[in-house]
Amino acid sequence: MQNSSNDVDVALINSNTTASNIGQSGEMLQQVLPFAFIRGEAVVEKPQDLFIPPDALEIILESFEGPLDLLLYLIKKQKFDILDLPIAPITTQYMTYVELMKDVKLELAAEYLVMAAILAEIKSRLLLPKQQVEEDEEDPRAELVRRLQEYEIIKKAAQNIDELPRIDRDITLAQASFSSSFVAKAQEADVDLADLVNALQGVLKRTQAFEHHHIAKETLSTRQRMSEILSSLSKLKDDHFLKFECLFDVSEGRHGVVVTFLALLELLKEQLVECQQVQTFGQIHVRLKGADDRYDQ
Amino acid sequence: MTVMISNKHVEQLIEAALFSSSKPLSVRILKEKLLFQYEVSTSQIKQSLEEIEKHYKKRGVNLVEVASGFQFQIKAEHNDDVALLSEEKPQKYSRALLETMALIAYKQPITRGEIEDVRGVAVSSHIIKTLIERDWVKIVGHKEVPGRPSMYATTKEFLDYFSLKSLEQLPELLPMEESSIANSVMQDIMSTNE
Amino acid sequence: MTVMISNKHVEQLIEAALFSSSKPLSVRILKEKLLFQYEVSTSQIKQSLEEIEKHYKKRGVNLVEVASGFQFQIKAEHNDDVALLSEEKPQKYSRALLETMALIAYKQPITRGEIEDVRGVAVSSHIIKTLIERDWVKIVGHKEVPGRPSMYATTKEFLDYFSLKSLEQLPELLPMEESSIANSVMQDIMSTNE
Repeated sequence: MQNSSNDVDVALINSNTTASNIGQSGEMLQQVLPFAFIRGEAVVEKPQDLFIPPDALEIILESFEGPLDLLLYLIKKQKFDILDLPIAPITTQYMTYVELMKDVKLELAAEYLVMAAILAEIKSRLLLPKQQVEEDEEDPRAELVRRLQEYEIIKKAAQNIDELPRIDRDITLAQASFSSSFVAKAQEADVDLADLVNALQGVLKRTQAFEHHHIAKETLSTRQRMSEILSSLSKLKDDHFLKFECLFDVSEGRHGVVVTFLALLELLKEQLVECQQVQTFGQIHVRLKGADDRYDQ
Repeated sequence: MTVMISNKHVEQLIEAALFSSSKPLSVRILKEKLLFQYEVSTSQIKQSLEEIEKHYKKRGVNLVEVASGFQFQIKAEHNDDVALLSEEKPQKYSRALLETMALIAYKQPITRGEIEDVRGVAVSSHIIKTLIERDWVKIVGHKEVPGRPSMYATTKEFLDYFSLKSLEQLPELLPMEESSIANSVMQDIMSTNE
Repeated sequence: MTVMISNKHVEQLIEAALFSSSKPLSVRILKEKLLFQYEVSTSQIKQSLEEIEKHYKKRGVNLVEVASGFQFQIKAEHNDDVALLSEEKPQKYSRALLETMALIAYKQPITRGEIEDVRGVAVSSHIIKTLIERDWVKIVGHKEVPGRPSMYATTKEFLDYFSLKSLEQLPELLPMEESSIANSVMQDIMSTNE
């Protein structure tokens, strides 16, 4: 599991692990573990109270998640006494930072200053004679302690979450692939009939081509029949001709016959088919225009 | 110092490794990067792979050897079904495709050249191909003009898709033209036959 | 029109689908997106999942249920070995991100202002953006206070990432009594006020 305590670039070492000072003699000694590095130089001392060495300010600010985090640290590790705040030195020290902070992260520093101000306020109220504190007024330290507690709970929860097994670190997904030759059939887009009509109207607006070809139900049924006739004629091979009457389906009734005939006339007009009648009143044959030529080639 | 390990353990490790990897794994990689801490021979790895392959024959995925090693693949017969899951929502058809489709529907049989004449721009082969693959359009013949271009018409599937019984049910765009020569000729013929 | 299909076939299809998917699959998704063409009931799907789970107990991977469905995972005990094959280093998350995420997870729905109150520092937009982009956090509404700030909550994907079925499975919050400063200090405060 990861140690989530700090994610900044500086190395922060827990106070308990700080080793003894470098020994005098040549014997192998444990090296002093620096608290942080500032511009390459090790800072061995960590903050003993709210005072932060000016050079370390930026790093300290980045190493803690905020003033609550720093205060929590000081209370836990340094036995910083929240009940008897050493306010005077703290205030002086924090005020000197204001100048320094102009060059640093003023926004972040502001949050620490607010905390220093809160601490100073608490201290000043504690110094007031007891009887002047209104009865229903809560001890200002209680509010601070409540915030610290609330923050500590979330800090711990964040550590717990960080330790949960998670994908990429502790859990690996099991997967299989498709064979490289497999190409999934593209799914087809939906089309609305209205899309189609709109598309055609778009074309009509742009062009004069339909001026003489109004599209009505009659022409559409004829067009469909034209496609059908062409389709059946193109299936013919050796016998290029189809008997005229074979194109008609009596069961379709009068309307069907009319449509077929219109389709045939249109196909003739567009020179897509040709009719042959060998003798007067004889059998009429229909075939694809040019079918003959094609096979002669 | 390598550790002894059971055949079953080797098999589980190889199986896990193959399922965890996005790339095929070779016997050499399995040996040198996965099992180097254990007492495992190349032949033992090969044997494990055989065991795994045999085991998965009856499952939904198969162990397959490809050029760079071994890989678990979806059983080919399930490809189409499984692919349904990962499909993204299809994109809308382009205006060019819809116009082409509309022209084929309303003016069939029609050649690509004729569609281009009306639309004023070239029709890409891709559009025609899409419409044919979708089974909405078919070639019903060839026009007897130079180049013998294909003539396109709509299919029964096209009508089915739009729940139409016939093209007649397509929306009318303009008032019916009464002066059609064909119509009047036909009316004459039919009336004389009655 | 649905097609009849054997239990074995259902099991193979589900298995193949689970191995093919990078996301967990729910029973509903399996039914509606994978098996919709077949005659398969929800209980049959659940039974197949049980069969698969049982089968894989002895293999190198396991079927695991997480918040948004089922997925195959490498057996935990093989994770370290298998990780040797992967060149990617697992990502680390900053304390700021983890604390923000913890607040959203435990105190949802929560506004940015409320997160800032607890943490005592501003929450960077970058962190919220990262959490939303990773699909771990979503906006579930707006608080009816001036400015109508967004309220954040965790997603199923957040739980999936930690292989959890529900928020209830998150570790319990530290009880107040165990807070390191809490009680003694609070008692002292109380006593000085008396």
